[in-house]
Amino acid sequence: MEPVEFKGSDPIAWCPGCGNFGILNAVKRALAHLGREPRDYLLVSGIGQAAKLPHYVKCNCFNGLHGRALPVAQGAKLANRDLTVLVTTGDGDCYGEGGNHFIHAVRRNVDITVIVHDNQIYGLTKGQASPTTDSGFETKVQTAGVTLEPLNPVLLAVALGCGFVARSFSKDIEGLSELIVEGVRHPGFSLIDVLQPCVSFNRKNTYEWYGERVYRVDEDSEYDPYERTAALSAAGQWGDRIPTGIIYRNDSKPYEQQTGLSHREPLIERSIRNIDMEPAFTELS
Amino acid sequence: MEPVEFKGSDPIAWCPGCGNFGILNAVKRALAHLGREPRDYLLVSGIGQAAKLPHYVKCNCFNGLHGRALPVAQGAKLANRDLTVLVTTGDGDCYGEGGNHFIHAVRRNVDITVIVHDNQIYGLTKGQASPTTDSGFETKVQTAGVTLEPLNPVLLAVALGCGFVARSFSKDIEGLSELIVEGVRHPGFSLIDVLQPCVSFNRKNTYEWYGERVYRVDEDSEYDPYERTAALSAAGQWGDRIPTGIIYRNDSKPYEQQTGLSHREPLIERSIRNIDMEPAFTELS
Amino acid sequence: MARELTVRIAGEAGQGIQSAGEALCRAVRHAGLHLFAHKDYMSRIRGGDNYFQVRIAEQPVQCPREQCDIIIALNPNSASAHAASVGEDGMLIADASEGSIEAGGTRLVDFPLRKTAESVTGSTRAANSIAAGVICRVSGVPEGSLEHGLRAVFAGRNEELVDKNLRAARTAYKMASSCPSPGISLEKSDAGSRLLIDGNQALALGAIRAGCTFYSAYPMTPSTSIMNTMAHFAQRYGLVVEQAEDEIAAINMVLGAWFAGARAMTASSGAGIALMSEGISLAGMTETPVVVVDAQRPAPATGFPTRTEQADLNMAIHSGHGEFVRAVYAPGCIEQAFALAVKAFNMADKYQMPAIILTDQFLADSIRDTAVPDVDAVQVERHVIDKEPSGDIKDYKRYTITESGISPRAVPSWIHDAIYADSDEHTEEGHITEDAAVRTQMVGKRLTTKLIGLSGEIEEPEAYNLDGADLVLVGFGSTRGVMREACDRVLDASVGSVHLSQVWPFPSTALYEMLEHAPKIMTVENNATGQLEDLITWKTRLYVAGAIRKFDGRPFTVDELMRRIREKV
Amino acid sequence: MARELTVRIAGEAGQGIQSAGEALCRAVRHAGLHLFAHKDYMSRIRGGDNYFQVRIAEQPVQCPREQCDIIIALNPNSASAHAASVGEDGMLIADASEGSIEAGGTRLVDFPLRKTAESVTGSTRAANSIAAGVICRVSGVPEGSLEHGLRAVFAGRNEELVDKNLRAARTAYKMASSCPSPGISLEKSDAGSRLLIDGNQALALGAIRAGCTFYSAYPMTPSTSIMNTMAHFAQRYGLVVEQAEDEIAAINMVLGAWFAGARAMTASSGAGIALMSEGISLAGMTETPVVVVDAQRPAPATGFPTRTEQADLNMAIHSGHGEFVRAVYAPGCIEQAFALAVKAFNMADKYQMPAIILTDQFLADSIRDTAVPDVDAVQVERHVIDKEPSGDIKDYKRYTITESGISPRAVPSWIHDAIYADSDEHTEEGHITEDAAVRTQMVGKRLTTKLIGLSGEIEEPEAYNLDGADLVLVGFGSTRGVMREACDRVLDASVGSVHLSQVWPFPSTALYEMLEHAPKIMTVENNATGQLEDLITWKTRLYVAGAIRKFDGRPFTVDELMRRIREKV
Ligand SMILES: Cc1ncc(C[n+]2csc(CCOP(=O)(O)OP(=O)(O)O)c2C)c(N)n1
Ligand SMILES: Cc1ncc(C[n+]2csc(CCOP(=O)(O)OP(=O)(O)O)c2C)c(N)n1
Ligand code: SF4
Ligand code: SF4
Ligand SMILES: [Mg+2]
Ligand SMILES: [Mg+2]
Repeated sequence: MEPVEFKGSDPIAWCPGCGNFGILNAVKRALAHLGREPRDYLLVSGIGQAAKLPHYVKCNCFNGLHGRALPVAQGAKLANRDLTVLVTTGDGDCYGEGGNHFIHAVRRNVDITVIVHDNQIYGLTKGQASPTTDSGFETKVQTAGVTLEPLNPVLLAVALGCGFVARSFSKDIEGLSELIVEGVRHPGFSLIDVLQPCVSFNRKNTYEWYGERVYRVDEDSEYDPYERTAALSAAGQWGDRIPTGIIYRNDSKPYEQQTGLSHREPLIERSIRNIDMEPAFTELS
Repeated sequence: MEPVEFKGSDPIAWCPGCGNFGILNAVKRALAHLGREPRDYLLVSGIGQAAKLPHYVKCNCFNGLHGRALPVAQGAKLANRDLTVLVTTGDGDCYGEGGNHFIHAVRRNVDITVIVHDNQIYGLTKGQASPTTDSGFETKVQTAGVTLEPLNPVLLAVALGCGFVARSFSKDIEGLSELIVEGVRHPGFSLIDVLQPCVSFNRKNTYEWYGERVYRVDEDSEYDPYERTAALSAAGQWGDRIPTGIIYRNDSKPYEQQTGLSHREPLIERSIRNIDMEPAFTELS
Repeated sequence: MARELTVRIAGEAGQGIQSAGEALCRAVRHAGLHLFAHKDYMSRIRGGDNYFQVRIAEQPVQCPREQCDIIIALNPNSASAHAASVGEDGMLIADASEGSIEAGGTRLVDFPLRKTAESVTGSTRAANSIAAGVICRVSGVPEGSLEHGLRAVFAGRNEELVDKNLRAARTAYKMASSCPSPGISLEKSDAGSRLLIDGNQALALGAIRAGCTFYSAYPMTPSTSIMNTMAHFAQRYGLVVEQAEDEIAAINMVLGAWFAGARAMTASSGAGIALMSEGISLAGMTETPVVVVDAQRPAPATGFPTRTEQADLNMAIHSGHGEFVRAVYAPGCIEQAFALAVKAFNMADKYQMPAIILTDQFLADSIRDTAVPDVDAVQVERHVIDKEPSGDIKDYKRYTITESGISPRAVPSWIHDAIYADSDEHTEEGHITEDAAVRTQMVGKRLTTKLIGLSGEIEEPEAYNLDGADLVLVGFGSTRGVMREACDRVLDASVGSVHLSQVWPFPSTALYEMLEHAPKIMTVENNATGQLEDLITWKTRLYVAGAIRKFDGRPFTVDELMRRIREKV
Repeated sequence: MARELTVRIAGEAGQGIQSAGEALCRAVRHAGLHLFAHKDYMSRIRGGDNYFQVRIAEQPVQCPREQCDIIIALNPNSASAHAASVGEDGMLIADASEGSIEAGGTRLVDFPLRKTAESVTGSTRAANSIAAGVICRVSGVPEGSLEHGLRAVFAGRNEELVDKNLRAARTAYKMASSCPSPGISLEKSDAGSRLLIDGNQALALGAIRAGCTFYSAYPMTPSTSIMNTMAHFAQRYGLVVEQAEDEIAAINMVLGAWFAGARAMTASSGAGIALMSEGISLAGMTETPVVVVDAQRPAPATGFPTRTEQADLNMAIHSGHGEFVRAVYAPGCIEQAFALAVKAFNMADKYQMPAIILTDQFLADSIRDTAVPDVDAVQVERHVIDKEPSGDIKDYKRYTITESGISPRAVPSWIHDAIYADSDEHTEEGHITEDAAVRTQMVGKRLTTKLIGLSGEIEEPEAYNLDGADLVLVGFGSTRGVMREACDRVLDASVGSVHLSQVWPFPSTALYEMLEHAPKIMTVENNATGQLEDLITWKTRLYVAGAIRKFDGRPFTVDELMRRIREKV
């Protein structure tokens, strides 16, 4: 398949120059590269600029509530494990309103791939601080600058034992699309936090700002993402140097394997027209 | 003050032998040791067995909703920074239903002390798995055993940069009460995760089980809780050896100092009977 | 009136009242007698004061009595607390040697419960089985039935334990020959082959029958045993049962499962359902079916976690922001719980909306001997496009405007096209729109048009004894049984009743026609503000002359209801 | 009828329509004219099609018109899209050189917006100030007022930017002398000294006046500008404004602040309010006051994030599990927004309950010149035990049973005793209980008894032109202005109106008395199911003969309302 075969028909409502365009391109490339039909993918999103992405891709889409993409994605995947399920979400959507689902989805380890468009800001609601906004950043609400410690989602995910933790930069379309492919292929929950310039509201963390700081962890050929201690330390980096690429991996069994779901037909294939209640009735009589 | 002066009048509804009794004693001791009057303390809780604790102590109590103790505690503290605010909560309350508040309360760093009665089970609802239940543990819901990775709250808190992270064992009343005193004295958010045997529903993680495994990190006189790397590694320990004591500390400024709140009179002291609207009206006219 | 006995086992949490009560139920049913059992327990794991009460009768019974013929108390405090609940010729059986008992005027029968347990089994733990033995003997339940009951309850536990309890019960059965008799001996009836399940089990079985393969919830009394039942049958029926991190996750997982093509359910009690409000609204907007059970308990907030109330009716109807169709069912008994679970799935699927099942702790935890449901009486209807025809679909639009308001729902990956579901206002294709005309059209489709069909499929209110009734009781949900029996028993007036097992869309026309000529209407509700009464006024403009409301966390007994009816007529 | 002009600036998000519109408002007010401005914008940051519309009049005006006298469009697409909104003798001003414009029969005035911006400032960004300049000239607003307006809007920005925009606007002002005149020139009135605020600012100011010192919320359109306003004034008024991680945290933080003794508020739109349901129930049970603003937008789910609707009425009244008292206010204009914010704090505090303020995007984002509020007309009442007398309190019980149902609320640490607040059913001391009698008493206190007092303090419905009216319009919230003006304008019938600024407890008696003899009642609502109409039926049994409902996300204009009234009479 070619990326263009995943082009959606809905007109794009993002600002010109927005980092989301790079992510959109990378998603389409990755889907094409993975070689399945549009019908076999499901993109789930919450609400925000990031969350509009599924409308711009030709494949199944569930665009739900702000903060609630992860539970929907997990429910859909468990109902039909043959779907390739991805989530496109924002830093507010995933780590703010949706924070509880995030930590528990990592633990549950259902085989989905989560792409967080991390612009360190609430874009759609016009520029309030998000959980990843740098300290000191001033907004209309945080008039004296953000005082909360920014959340480091990559470190958080490593600490939670997530089996696939990666960071990317939306300008690096090729690198990002490769990570998405890897994330989808990883059996279990995969996180890809993508540095995404918001040209309208984040005047600090710009293309240049990120560009000057990002480096790939695999530049160091010694770097082994399976090494947890090294990963924790790489994951902790933020500021002058920001690591990208696969920061951490492990081979923990996904939910589907642990529960035996992967050996059974998908729930949706089950015929429900005449379920035999006798065994249950007998047991309870 | 003496611990007995903090004795509540409400009859205790816990099971005989429950680890909560130790925590209750430690709390009363710590409050006495800290030397303030009952009127100056506020205990906030959610719902669960742990959350009943404030009823058994003579001091102010807000026993709110399951999972929502932390926001109530932060709101109360910000309204009256002169109160000493503690939260008594369960592993389900704090890390399950309340998980999102937990990660963001750590970031917000309001000066409250959170005591988690971590019995690795949902006690009050009769024994379902909590976020900290060990894998494989069987319950009426998790009939084939828990498949989710247990959450390590201590590691999570260190990864989030929490300024005071401690673990204790409910049997060690003295050690726990010292930690509570330290936690309260720490200016900012303090977490004390307490291993608490549930004699009714957790037949695995018993007094003996914990007793055989816990050790104090300060047994090693070299251990410096201000050292993040060492702390991350200690925090990661679980299983044969379980570290207790102050695992991690840092001197990040609490919310009250960052926002200047600590230099102003508490909000509740403000007279509201005749607030002058002229400046606002003038600006908007 | 059929002859009957009401017996109660009282004691602390942790003394095994629940197992003894269940064993008793099974023994009674094995003896061919009918029964109705309900539980009264506190929100704690040990201590306090709980009871398990069984009404044993020659005919089927559907509600509890106020006074007991026999109460057996496992400790002196419980004995004192329950003495007043013993009826006129009844008896309180307790262990007077364990402490002083304030029995008032009640006939106290001393029985060495703990000592017998200890001497037979070496520990006092089996005092509950002793109690079961005594009760069976005194009520005339054969020893074989007692054994059957105990074996059933302890099934799967280790042999030694089973043996100890059996020996304890048998010894007690023998010893209890010295106890006085209640003066009634019941005739064997036909209950032996019937199911013995509670309201929550019935709901779970209905869901399984309806093809529910995915269940996600967060524990909350009194809904938790639905999850337990689903988990119990997960292996056999290939279900996925997943405990969610919170109720918001639960409903959103369930929506994801429905969207993907499975049938799914969640349950909680009021607080959890309140948290699901936004998700219910999401179901409305995306037109994703969902089945939600609200097992009500007294509120607001945490309230009485283990008790009963019917005060979430307004919330069930109005929760969630904005306007969308939904159905709210309120089963009145175990049979209806099963049947309405199936209907809820059918309707949710057909109208692509939330279907809410309102039960309460009383129904959830009540056990009754029940006819094995006729699974064919409630048809399972599937309303998504089947796999076969899916292959031929072209230019699929998720939200096609149709005459019925229902847009055929396809399963992702079964059709060739991509499916877009959207929580924003959307076009027929499912894409975000800001267009005023499209909005108007979509609201029309989603709300007004679908409502026409849905209103044609309302469960009819059920009339009982209406002909010539001077007074008509009207209720919904779990009060069905108690209202019916009150109709039968109140003899100084002719009392009829109408029971609503669906409260939304409200059966306005049917109810109006039933009640238009009723001389006097009186609502019976387990809440304080009269929420059903308000609905009747709003929807039918009928005049409700009186209201019997109860909101102390306890269910109506037929005796209390009769007394309150008499006070009002 | 007063003479007036309606002008509109249309263009893409990001073209600065908002600033130009605000500058225009300030210019108009400076010129001594009255105005009513509202916004229509899409849920996106750049592109699309938005507008800012200002009705300029010699007399105060409270609602928008449908057709404009002058529309200025910042790009050809917007020009084409808005051509149909130009009234009969009006004009569409646009830059025809930028692309082809489909103006239909509309008079098109070509003006080099972008080119002028470019030539004066070196960039096209200032096209919005050009538009402001043109509009002022054409509407007869003096150049000095234009400058005043721009300076006010750009206050605090760098001098170069201010200068560029001023130069652009002045040039445009000069050039626009060549534009045709709309044929109306307005006489200066007395608006100059009035406030210029929108509904959300009015609410924030009311809250500040009421002593709100703690504000916590999660961003959500159209409520966000309340938080912005609170944050803007935080330093001056010593407020703590904290963005919460989610809406559940927001309401619980606010409850914590109230419990500790401060006054606090939160706001959101429907979805966020749905998430707060459980917290609202908690306020009910713990009897902790709380003030919650629901700035409604079209739903269900995400709906139309930036548009208007009144469909959360049922949710506001019924959200949360269980039964408890609450008050729901529905301000009809900017003055009421200020005054009812104060009242909401007083009542929440007095009755220790949730007070909900229902507004909507239309009111939230509408700007009108408003008399400076008479702060003494709305008294701030404090209902906790003051610090001084607190010292003398002995044996304090948080939930003392009193005749009014209100238990005096003490501030932790001000009294010597410990205070216990509890979400379970509780004793007078605030400890968990399982007692049936205590439950009954507490429900009575919390619900029934408090309701008596609360019902005596309902905001009376406001009657307009009722004497001899053939038809009475009834509405709540933001439709107040449009209903009143329709009453004045519909001349072929005598039309009156009744506006409810409190919808719960429902003003049943007052409304009944007002409407009992009305020949014909017609509701006017921005929703699809007629939620107010249902309340009227339920609570007064009055017959509502007709309903004018609008649910396309747009507010009523007086012209549309009149047309729809005429269709019905
Ligand atoms: C329950 C709820 N709360 C708040 C909102 C409003 N809201 C929409 S998007 C958004 C934040 C978006 O930020 P982020 O997730 O970072 O996405 P971005 O726009 O930056 O891509 C918020 C707060 C909502 N739609 N629903
Ligand atoms: C919104 C909501 N969901 C669920 C519950 C039911 N509930 C009460 S306590 C509890 C779990 C308690 O577990 P934990 O917090 O670990 O406390 P423990 O009893 O073990 O001390 C649950 C699920 C509730 N009260 N409210
Ligand atoms: S607001 Fe920011 S994130 Fe949103 S589309 Fe514009 S540039 Fe992108
Ligand atoms: S159930 Fe467990 S946690 Fe709860 S009181 Fe009993 S022993 Fe303690
Ligand atoms: Mg963002
Ligand atoms: Mg626990």
